[in-house]
Amino acid sequence: MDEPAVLLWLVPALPLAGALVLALRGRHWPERWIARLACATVAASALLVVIMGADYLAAPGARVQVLWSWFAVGEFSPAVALRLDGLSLVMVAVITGVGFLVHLYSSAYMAGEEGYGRYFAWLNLFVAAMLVLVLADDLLLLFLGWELVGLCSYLLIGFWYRDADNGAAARKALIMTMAGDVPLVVGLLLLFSSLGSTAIPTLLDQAAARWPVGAALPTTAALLLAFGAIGKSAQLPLHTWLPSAMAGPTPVSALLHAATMVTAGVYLIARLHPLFALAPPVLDALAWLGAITLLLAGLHALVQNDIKRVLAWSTVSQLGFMFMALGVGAVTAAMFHLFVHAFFKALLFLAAGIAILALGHEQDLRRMGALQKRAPWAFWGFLAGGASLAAVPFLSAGFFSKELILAALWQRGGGALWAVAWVGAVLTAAYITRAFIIGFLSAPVTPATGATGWRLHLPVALLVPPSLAVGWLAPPFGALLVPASGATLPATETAFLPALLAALAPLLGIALAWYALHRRPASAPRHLAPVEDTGFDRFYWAWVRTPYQVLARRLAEDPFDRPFMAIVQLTRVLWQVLSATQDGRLRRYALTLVAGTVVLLAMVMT
Amino acid sequence: METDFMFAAALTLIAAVLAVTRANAVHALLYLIVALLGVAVVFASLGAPFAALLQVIIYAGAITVLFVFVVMMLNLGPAAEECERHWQPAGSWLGPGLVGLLLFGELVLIIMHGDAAGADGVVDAKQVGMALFGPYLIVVELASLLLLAGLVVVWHVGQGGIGERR
Amino acid sequence: MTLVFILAVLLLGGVLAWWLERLGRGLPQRVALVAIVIALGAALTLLGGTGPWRGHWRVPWIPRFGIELHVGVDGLSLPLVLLALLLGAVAVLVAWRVRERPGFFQFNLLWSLAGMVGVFAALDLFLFFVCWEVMLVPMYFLIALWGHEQRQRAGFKFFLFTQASGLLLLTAVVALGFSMPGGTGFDYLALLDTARGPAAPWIAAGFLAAFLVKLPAVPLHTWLPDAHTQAPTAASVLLAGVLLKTGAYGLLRFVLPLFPQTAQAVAPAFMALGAAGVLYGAVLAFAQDDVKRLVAYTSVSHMGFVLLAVFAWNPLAWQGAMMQMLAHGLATGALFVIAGALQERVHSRALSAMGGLTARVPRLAAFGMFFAIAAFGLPGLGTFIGEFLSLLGAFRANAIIAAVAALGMVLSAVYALSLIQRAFHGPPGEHALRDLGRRESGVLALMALGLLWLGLAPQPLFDLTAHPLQALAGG
Amino acid sequence: MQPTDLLALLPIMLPAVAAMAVLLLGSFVPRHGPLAAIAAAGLLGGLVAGVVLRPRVPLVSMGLLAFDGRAAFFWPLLLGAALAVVALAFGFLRARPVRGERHHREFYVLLLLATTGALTLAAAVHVAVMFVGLELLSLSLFGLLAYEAERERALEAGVKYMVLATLSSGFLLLGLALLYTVTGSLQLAPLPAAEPGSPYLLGGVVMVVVGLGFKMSLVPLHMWTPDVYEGAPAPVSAFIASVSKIAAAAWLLRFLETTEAWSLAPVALVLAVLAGASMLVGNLLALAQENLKRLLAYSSISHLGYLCLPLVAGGPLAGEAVAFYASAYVLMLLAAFGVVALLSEATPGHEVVQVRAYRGLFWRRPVPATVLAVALVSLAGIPLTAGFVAKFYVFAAGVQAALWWLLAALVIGSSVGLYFYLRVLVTLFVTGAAGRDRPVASLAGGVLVALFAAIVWLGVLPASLVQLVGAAP
Amino acid sequence: MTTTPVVLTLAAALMGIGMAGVLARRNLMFMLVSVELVFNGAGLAFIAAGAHWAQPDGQVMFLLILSVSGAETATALALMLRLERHYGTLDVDAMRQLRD
Repeated sequence: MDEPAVLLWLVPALPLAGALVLALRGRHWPERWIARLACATVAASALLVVIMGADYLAAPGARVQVLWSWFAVGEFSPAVALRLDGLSLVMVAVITGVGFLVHLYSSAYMAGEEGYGRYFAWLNLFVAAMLVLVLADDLLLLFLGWELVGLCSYLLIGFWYRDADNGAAARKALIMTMAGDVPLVVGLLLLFSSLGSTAIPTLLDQAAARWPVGAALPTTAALLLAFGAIGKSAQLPLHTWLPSAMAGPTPVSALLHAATMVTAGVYLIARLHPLFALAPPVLDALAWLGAITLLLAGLHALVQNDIKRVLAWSTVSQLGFMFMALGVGAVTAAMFHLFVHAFFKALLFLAAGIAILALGHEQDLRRMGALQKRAPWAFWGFLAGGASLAAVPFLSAGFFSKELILAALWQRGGGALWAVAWVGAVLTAAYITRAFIIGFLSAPVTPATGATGWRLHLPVALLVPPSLAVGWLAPPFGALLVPASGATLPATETAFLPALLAALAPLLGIALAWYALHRRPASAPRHLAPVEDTGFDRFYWAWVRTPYQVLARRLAEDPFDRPFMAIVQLTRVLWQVLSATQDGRLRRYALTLVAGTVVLLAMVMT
Repeated sequence: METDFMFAAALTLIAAVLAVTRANAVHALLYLIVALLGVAVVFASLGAPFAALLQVIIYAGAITVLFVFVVMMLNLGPAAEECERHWQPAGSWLGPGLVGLLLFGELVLIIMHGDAAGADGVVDAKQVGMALFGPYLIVVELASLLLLAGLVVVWHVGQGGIGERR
Repeated sequence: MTLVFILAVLLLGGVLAWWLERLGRGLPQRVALVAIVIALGAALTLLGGTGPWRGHWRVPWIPRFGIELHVGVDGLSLPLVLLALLLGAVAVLVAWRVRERPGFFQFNLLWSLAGMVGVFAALDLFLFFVCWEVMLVPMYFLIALWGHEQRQRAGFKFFLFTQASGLLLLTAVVALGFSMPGGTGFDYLALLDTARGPAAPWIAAGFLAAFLVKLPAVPLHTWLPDAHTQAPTAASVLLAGVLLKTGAYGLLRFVLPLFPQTAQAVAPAFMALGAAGVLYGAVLAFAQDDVKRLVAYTSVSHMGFVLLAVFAWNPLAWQGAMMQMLAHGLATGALFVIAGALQERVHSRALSAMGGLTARVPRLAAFGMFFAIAAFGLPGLGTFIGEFLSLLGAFRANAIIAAVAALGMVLSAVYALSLIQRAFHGPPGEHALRDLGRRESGVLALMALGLLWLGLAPQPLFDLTAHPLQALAGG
Repeated sequence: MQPTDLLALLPIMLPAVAAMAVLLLGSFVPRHGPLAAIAAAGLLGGLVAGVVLRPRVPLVSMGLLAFDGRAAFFWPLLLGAALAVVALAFGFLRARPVRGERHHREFYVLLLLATTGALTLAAAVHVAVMFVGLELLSLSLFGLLAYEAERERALEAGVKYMVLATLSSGFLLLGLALLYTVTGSLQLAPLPAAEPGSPYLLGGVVMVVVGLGFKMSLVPLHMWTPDVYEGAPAPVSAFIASVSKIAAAAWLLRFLETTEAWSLAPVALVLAVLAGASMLVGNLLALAQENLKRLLAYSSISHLGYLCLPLVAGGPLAGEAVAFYASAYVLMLLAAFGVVALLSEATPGHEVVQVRAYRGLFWRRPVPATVLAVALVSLAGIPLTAGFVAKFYVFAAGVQAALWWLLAALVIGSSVGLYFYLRVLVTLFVTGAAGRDRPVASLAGGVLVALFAAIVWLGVLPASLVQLVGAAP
Repeated sequence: MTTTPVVLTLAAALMGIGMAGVLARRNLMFMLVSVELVFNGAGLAFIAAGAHWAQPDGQVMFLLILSVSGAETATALALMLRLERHYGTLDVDAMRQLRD
């Protein structure tokens, strides 16, 4: 192994150490030291990633570092092993990079909050867990990171624990994702027990070697694993936790949406793509699921008035893009969109955060407005991020990644999927334009009060260039991923007409939004989708949560106890009956004696 | 022999029933004596003259006299007889009578399975005496202890004036 | 001799603690702690032992029936002995300030502990039964005398359930002992080599009854919530941490090797029972308002995994069961410590009376969250490995049942999060509360480290248990 | 009569002689101490004689009494129990003058005579001597029960016991007569094999079982037990629960063993019904009982039920099981009643019998409370006490004979039993009652400690007694 | 010649009557009278059995029963008198101080 890769373990270990130290001692430290430690650990990780990335680019090829054998029971022997290849390098870069910026941003955003140390402990842990997830060479270790990520999301969403609503949102996030994890676990059980290994490369090789395409076992396994990914990446029907997760602090949303949590599902499918390739029906289903999610979430984003909820639904929608790409086997396109999305979504959230802070925790678009002067960092950051999200042709990174996905869909998925994606692209541009116009351009309502500072501005400033420019990196990016995921690059030559249409889609969306708002300012097209609820929540509430609570309440007294209590009652009654015979009457005693003897005699007289 | 036995048995049974059912204590005791004498006759008819003699002397004589003394001490007069009638309505005999009958029936069923060989011949006082002071010596000694125990109990319980009405 | 030494130290320590009460109220707990630490040290030396049975020792006891004082531990029982002693020390430490009759309290604690060690160490079935009962009577006293408001009722329930099933066990033990060809004998090793007669299913039923009650398996679990809820903290720790394990240990040690055919015949049914226990316990835990009751039902849920694994009949699952037992011992033990600490501070066990404790007792809340999370089996902690291996092994035996049991993972998250929410989150109350002291923090930190060790590098444990479990699978 | 015959009779004769001595001496020196000492000396002498003579078994006196292995086991047991009762009674009676007299001469005379009867019963191989022994025991007990003749309850207990005892004697006699009619001998011997199902035999055996079952208070012949235990002075309750019951059980064992009647299916059935009913009814009756003496009475009913289980099983193990169970039972019951007697020493007006009076006793009077606790634990059959090993024997006998239904009754009964034993047990330890009573030095205390030691010793190291009962026949 | 079963039947009858008497009578003295009949029945059975085998043992048993019966009657009457002094009645149903 090459020299820099020896330090691979430090990449997750540094934030983890930071998390541990802060969790144990953070309460007693001043905020400055907490922020410094937390940022430093992630920055160090990021630096290491840069060094290792350079090393990797110089000499491509997976590096595996086995830290220790976790345990070995029979042939079941998962190892704590890390793997650096193109796929994980991309993820690690995004996580540490965006993670560092979010840390930096948070140090100012969260200033003065109760539990500052706790916040950074969890944030560090979040990054560490995600790093473990993406670096894991062993599927069980990946699962460790997976669950830890879920836990951290829970802790951070519910960070302001005094408000019970935040707790509810946090629980919803963890429980919904864990509902997806149950099939995932069963899938893991299936994989481990039928393939006899937990190491990802071995598993994938074994699967390819043993199972023909479309066989029952890989299809089942892939389906089960897909549930986990759906839950984590907030796809239909397990998507409703993500909008609720806005209850957490805004930087957390940035991290969660951009780098750490929701991308895990995409990453899982990308990482295990050879296995999914053996299950075409599952892939098809994923593609269509993505398509529906894309449209539905886009419509939702169009009608939200809370700026963070717009962004949340936008994430769901963008993840739909990625799933569509994964569904048609365009792993590179999906990963590239993930990569780009990480930058612009982080940018959007951080910019929105500045705006929110500047307006004294005002999140309603309709009460914002005129931010160009009042919060220029927010304004320009949001504009850049929005442009990238809307995929303004050539000027933004989002354009290139979206173009890749649409091309892949055109090539492999057929017209219907492409058309849905195109509509989605139009929607995307429309909703973000609407949000920008209402929230940033319209007349001011709420006076600006909040403080700002360089630690808020710097991350925004640093995120603008990649949001706009990383799109040009598509070809080398594809080359980086190929050996890792086993996916092929999409054909470079795309039909002209679809490409043109795809390029026009964002413009169309922007124009539509502009036109509609010009006609009826500050209104939401309510007939398109409900603002708050998708019906899914109501469904879960009525058919899952309430029945479970009713069931629990009914059972609370433990009905199995009743038979035993009945026995106790019975003995009591027997005692009363028998005790009544001991009433002190000599004649009755004598009668019992003689009658008893009569009975006993009768028993032998047969 | 046969007729002796039958006559004595019938007498005994009738007297026993009356002894148990009378309300007047003295009457009951008299019937008891008759029943005991009847049994003595049966003993004699079974070739146990010594036992018959002891039955007459000790049972019908000594033990019944004890009862009579007690009756005298308690002065059970007509009032007691009335009280007795009150305590003992005819219905109160139903259960006990039934149980007694059942018991008797079971015993008869058991007894009827035995061989019909009867005893003949007499076991006289000498034989019994030889047995008592031969192989049964220890038993006799123990019986004396038993009587001693009875004596001590009666003496202890009876101390402090038996028969003085409260 | 080591095992005899351990037992003697515990028993004599108990008597000494009782006796020293009159000299000073601080003495009994110190004596108890010293005794347990000495015993723990002695037990640790057994780790270095060799041979199939470490600390092996046997002398005749009642020769008429071939009964012997026969002890020894292997890889199956040694970890449980260590767990018992460790939790015993924890129990003494959390009961440091028992006010009422501390000497008698420590006496009962140590004797119960001695009984538990004896249960794990006994190689003679008669001796096993004796120890089985010896651990129960002092435990009953702990519950009935130092418990909470309904202690007497809970104590009766606990005792009657376990004793009634214990009588069935005794019947079975005697029947087994008298089925030995050439006279009676209760020697475990000899019985292993003896063919079972046609009565085997009935004898096995006796063993099963006792062990399933103790485990506990649904629907025989109803003693547990009451007992655990009403017991004093130290007793709850021992109950949940060690006592329940004796049931699972009994299954692995006796039922499976002595009655393989019977056990295999009923295996699917018992696996289903285990899965049912996992779900049922989780649902009921969610439904509770009493924090100790909640934790008690989580035990039902977790021990369901053990039952599932035991009857999955492969070494993988058994390793999982062993891991689950140890991890559950630590996690649930710690949760009871926390529940006790909560009750001590809030003066109520009702979750509805708590809330927002993170702000008032941050250290306690942090530990509470850690162990609540451990209860739902977060990877990286021992509980996860236990559950996952159990499921993996069960999956090989019966995929459907394992899949159903896997639902327990999300249900356990539901109750654990609900616990965290209701106790530690939400708006805090007004009164200032005392946070955990050094002693309690130290104990909990130790248990947390233990869970982390079991979760991250548990290989030494698996190496220890591998041999007997392989032998079990082979035989 | 041979000299050896007399030698074998020594353990019986010494108590009887002591009875005479107490009676005579008591007339001249009416003082409690010397009289009790003589009684104790007589019993102790018998005990020593029994132990010393043990190697010389079997000695048979005139075909009536057999000093065999069984007698050599039961005699010391009964004598020891009687000795313990004397010790208990000494302190108990000291505070309870009867009609102003403090020497209690009659008590010791009757106690010694009753013991003599019990010893006779345990060793009788002849129906006549058995009958006399039994009646000697009964008759003396009438007096002992009603000893405090000024107390109405004592009288009531005496009268109840007397009427019912005579009825059961009637059954016993008729049964014996029926057997005699078939066998032609009053000597105990194997029943004629020619007609095993003869109604004479079966009816006779059943009535004999009824007669002895009354003394052992087996259900449904048990009704007298709680009333009599409650009404009698505590030491007498102890005596009737231990000596009287075990003597009857010993003879029943001898009877069934010698005649081999237990191998007759109908007899086994009757015994099984008696045993099973006793286990269940006895334990159920005790369930919520608040009077400790009554509770112990019900407990003793159930324990005699357990004791009968080996009799149903039959075979060589049965004798051992009964012998061991009897030993354990005697120790437990004596200890339990002993505590009642000891505590009642200080309360001449009444006895300490209500369970609530025992609240927190452990913290006030640790020694008697510990003894009572161990006795209760032992009665519940929990290991490290004699009661457990005894129960193990019963289980062994039952399992060996495959008496599953009876074992089921045993399990159910014991489970019910656990409840009330625990109820009393935990009462002893309830904290809160402050202060420690002044320790009272008492002879009974010493006896209780000895009983405690014996219970624990038999529970922990039962091998020696196991060997002893194994060598019995 | 009288056959043994017939005599035994008479004994059984005496016993049955005696038992019924004990069960039925409330007056303690009549109970004791009934008990005498029970004992007589038992004695008769032994006499019959002894006669059956032409042995003296039956009569010996009868003698023992006789003495026991005598002793018991004396004891019983003493107890009865003492009882009558305390309760003022011979009604056994009045003796119910000892009960559950």
